[in-house]
Amino acid sequence: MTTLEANPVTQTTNEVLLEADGLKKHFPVTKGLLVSKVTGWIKAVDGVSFQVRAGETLGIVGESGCGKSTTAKMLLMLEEPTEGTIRYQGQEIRDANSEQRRAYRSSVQAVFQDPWSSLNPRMRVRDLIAEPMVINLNLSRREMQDRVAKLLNDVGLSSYHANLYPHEFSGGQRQRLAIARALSVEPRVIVLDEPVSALDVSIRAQIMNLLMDLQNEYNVSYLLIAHHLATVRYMCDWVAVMYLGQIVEYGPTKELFDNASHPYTRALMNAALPSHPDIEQEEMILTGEVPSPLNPPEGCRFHPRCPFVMERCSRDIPEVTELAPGHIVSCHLY
Amino acid sequence: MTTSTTENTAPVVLEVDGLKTYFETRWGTVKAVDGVSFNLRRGETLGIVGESGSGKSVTMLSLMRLIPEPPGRIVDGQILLEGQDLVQMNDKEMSEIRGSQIALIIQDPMTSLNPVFSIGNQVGEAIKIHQDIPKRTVVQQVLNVLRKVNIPAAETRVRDYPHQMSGGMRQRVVGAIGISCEPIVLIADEPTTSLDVTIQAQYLKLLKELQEASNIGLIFITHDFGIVAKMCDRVAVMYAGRIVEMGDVRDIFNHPSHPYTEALLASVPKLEEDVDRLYSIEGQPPTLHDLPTGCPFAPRCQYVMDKCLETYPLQFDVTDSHYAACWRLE
Amino acid sequence: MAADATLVVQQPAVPARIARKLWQFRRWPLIPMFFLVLFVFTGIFAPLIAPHDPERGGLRDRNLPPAWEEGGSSEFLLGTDHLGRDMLSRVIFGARISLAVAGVTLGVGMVIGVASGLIAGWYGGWLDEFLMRIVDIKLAIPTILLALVLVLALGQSFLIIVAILAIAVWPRFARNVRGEVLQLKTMDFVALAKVAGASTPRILFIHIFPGVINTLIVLATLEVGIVILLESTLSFLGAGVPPPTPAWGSMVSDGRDRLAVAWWISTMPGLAIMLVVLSMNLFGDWLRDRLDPRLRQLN
Amino acid sequence: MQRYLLRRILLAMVTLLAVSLIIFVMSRAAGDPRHVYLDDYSTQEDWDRLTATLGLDKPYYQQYGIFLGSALRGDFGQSIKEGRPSMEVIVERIPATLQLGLAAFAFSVIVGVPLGILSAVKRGSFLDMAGKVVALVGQSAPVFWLGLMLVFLFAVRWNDWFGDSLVPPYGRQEISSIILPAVTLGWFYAAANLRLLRSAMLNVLDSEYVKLARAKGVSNNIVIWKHSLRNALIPVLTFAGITLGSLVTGSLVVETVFAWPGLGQLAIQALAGNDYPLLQAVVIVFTLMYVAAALSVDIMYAYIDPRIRYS
Repeated sequence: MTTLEANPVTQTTNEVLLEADGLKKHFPVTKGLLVSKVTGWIKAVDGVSFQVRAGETLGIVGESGCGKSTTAKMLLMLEEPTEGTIRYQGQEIRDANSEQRRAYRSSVQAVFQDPWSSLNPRMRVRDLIAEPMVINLNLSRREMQDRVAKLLNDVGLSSYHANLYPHEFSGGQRQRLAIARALSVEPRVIVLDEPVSALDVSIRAQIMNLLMDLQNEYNVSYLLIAHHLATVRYMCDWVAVMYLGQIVEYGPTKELFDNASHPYTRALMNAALPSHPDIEQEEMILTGEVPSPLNPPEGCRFHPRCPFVMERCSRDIPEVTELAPGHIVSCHLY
Repeated sequence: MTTSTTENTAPVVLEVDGLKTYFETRWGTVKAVDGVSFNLRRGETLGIVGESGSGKSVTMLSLMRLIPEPPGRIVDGQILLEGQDLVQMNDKEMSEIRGSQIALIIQDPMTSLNPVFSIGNQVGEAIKIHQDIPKRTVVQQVLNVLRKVNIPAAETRVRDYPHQMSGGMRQRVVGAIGISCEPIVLIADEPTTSLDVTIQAQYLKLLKELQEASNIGLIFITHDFGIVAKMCDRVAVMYAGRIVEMGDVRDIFNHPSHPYTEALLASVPKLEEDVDRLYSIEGQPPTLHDLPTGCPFAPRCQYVMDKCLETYPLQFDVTDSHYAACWRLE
Repeated sequence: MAADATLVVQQPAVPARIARKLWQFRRWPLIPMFFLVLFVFTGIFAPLIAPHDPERGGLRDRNLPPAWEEGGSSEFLLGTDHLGRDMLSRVIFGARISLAVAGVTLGVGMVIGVASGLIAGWYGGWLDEFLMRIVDIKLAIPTILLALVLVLALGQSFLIIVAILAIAVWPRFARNVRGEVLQLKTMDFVALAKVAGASTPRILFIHIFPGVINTLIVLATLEVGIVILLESTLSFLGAGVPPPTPAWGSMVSDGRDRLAVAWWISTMPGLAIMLVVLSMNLFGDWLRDRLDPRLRQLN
Repeated sequence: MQRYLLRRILLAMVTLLAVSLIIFVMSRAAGDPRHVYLDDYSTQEDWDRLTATLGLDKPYYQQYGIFLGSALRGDFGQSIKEGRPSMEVIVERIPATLQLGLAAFAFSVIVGVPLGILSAVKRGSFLDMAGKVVALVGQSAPVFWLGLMLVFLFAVRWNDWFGDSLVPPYGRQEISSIILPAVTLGWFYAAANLRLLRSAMLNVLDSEYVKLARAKGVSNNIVIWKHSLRNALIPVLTFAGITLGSLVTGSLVVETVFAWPGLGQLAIQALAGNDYPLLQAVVIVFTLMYVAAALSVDIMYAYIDPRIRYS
């Protein structure tokens, strides 16, 4: 009834902070006893483009092996892209000098899925949270302490927690610590890789709400990696759906959820669990499993599992079509 | 609301009454399951929902009599499977029942199959144990069961080993083991948590079909209300070792009567609509060795009253088939 | 706060407090720890403790039995050997050799092992492949055989023995440290340190190395036993620290043909070896259970 | 599987090569190797002949080639003490060593494996305690001392008490002679098997697939002997692969203690007599035996673990 309200055009006025353009990551497959020989390439990420805008959240959804985590790793400079560019505020980071790289490092932080492995068990909370500041900022001890105390308060913990070790915290609290650490250098972008999926159900909402509150307070953008569609709908302004290393559909959240167009997106939404027993779901269960990214199918990568497959799908790579402002899909149906 | 009226006439196959399973630990007695009662009818799906530490998995292990003893022990209660009390059975009698009348699908497909035996061997084992039939028939049955769970090319895959299969396929094999002897009751312990969304959908559909085909009583252990909405007829919500609310699935979703159920339902984001802000339950799930007196949910409850802190609430009926343990219903 | 206050009020009486303190130690391996401390102490202060010169004896006092046996003398508590040397003093000085060899060997082996394990685990690739193949080869060559060849070719000396044993111990350290590093490397906190811009040395020394220390301590205690056994075996075979320095292994060898006449010559030093190694193993097991239960598989 | 085996075989070959290199380098490091064979009364002609055979006038890598070539033909030169080709001396000794090794291995399996399983299954029982003692003694007592103590107890003292020894303490004359050396040599190994198997069994018994097997209605005995044992043997075998060496090392010591006329004793005699040609041959043969044993363990490993068989 209020389609005009969600007009994505109003949102596009926000400045583009971080941009990926044609990003690819191919891992070599080697064989051989003594001298290893490359026999193939796993195309984990194969030409992905998206934009993260200031103060907004972009969600990347997909099943395991679709390349969403590898994409995140490239943005975090944990993996070197095989091809394509990453631009931060218009500056290409591949060409950046060491000073600019350092600036990038402290502008883009991360929170990972597993709260048990993302905090060094041998460091006190104080040192854990301060580590990014120690490396990147030139602060006095006093300033550092004050900042840690403030961060702890901001994420809903108390300053006396600073002296404890991670094992004294529960999963949800650890995730709060990880968030505090990520915020410590006041980054512009935080990559959230499945930040709530390892937590108990009753804790998830706490963390999601906390993240949204902090977004306003710190004016930070999020890149949210998730497999749970409802989480993405709740938290994101923009959504990209990935399948086998490629983005198959991309658009503003409401538009995309209301008018899901790519067969894969629709299959994902139908496969997702309903929030009420009376909700009738379209019967559209995909057969088979995700093919190996080592030898992805020709043409459209989704065609072997697609219910609407046409002859040309196995031959031609689909073009990108813009269905509505900002809502693009790559499928021969459109 | 004209729900929960029609079915429910099928015979009760499993009746659990006042089940208590305690563990002796260094920190004292942990009452992992503390007085749980429910029943299950033929062809019905019962969901047991809870977070980690709620006692749902210990309930499942107790039903199978697979509690490691020591430190665990079923201290009280009855588990009547078609009238026979499983709690009173000795090991040998229990072995005969396990796998043939009451079967289990466990959570992690990566670790629940023995890496050194072939798929066919592992599926056929239960058949060999429980049915006195010649070897050739066993092989035939294994193939049948594998086809039932939609394993493509079952004839060749029986010789495969678990590491040669994907997670989804392995979980199908675990499912095949579960139904191989056509049990009366099948317990599925979070069988899809480690599967991808589309694979999960396939698996749930398969389970539903299998259940309907052989009219199995299915107990679904999960932490996810989405699965309950999709699969279950009735739900039991567990918190700190007890059932805090139980009823028909629609009753629970439409009229959650325990504040915990209500809060949980409100804290889950929805795929179908925009939610401005989720309700968030403050605090942590309690640790079982250090439970407060009174209602264990009281410290996190938005409606907490003085009485809640003093006495554990009684069960109050909301409808004939729906009750909750909360003083607000008094 | 309130809880704290009540605790202060209800301070238990002094004996109860002591009892509680002692109760905390009930799972400590006190007996093994006592023997280990004794071993280290006698090793360091051997000249002050030993009642006699371990290398000089009188032929008049040959093959005297221990003090509690018939014919024994309270002057020689553990009896004397075939050359009339005091067994007790020799056992005490033997501790010195074992301690020195074990200490130096372990130090050297550990440094080499840790360094190569860290490098192999962290950098991976051909460097890892190369180092691990060396480890494999080393583990595939029986140490004692190698030692015999080296001793025969290069001669016997403390330095050569230590070198041989260090070669024997480093691969185990390298392999375990590498395994640990490989595991730590995949931990999210390492990735997050990189995200925060931490340099490689910072990650290695602040995030990785502390995670390896527990394994190292446990491994070291278990290796001490192995080194002492190896050293005594070499000296038993006549390829150890050259005589007349009293090494436990060669002392056992001295008494080999005299079991019927003077059983104590072999028994006493052997008992000393077993006590030390046993204590070390028990202590190591306890440490492992406390620090790093995952190491159960390790032997 | 083929890749795995190929890798193992390659490693075995590299190991042998490494040992031969060490031996070669050591033979040169010890000084002019001609001194080993020739004394002051040898003629210049003798010296020249030997120079030519050993290739001492050629560069080192060629000398190594010559050394390797003759080693491949089984020619390790003349034993100094025996005055015969080293290989000839060795061949005579091999049966005794194999006999002892197999007996010790059998002992270690017969004692270690059942005790390891039972102490895991019946944790905290008397058997578990007994297993603990066996393991601790085996891992802490030096082999040579353990052998001597057994001799002292069952031969010397037994003789004092009963007028005759229970078993012959030395030599290889009677069949029962093998008992003491085999027990001595096998004990360490039995202890290792026991400890490893116990902890591996405990791990496996705690696993999800054992839980599922029980849920299928598999009886306790079958869970232990079929489902668990095969998995628990995997770490035991891994360990066996890298520590068969201790059996070899142990045989040096045990043969010396019990005057068992095998390769180990020969090695010590060679050491005592400065007989480098003989020692190097023994070392090569020992390494060969050890590498072969490790390789067969690897093959067995692949048989037990399908994850290796099919990769």
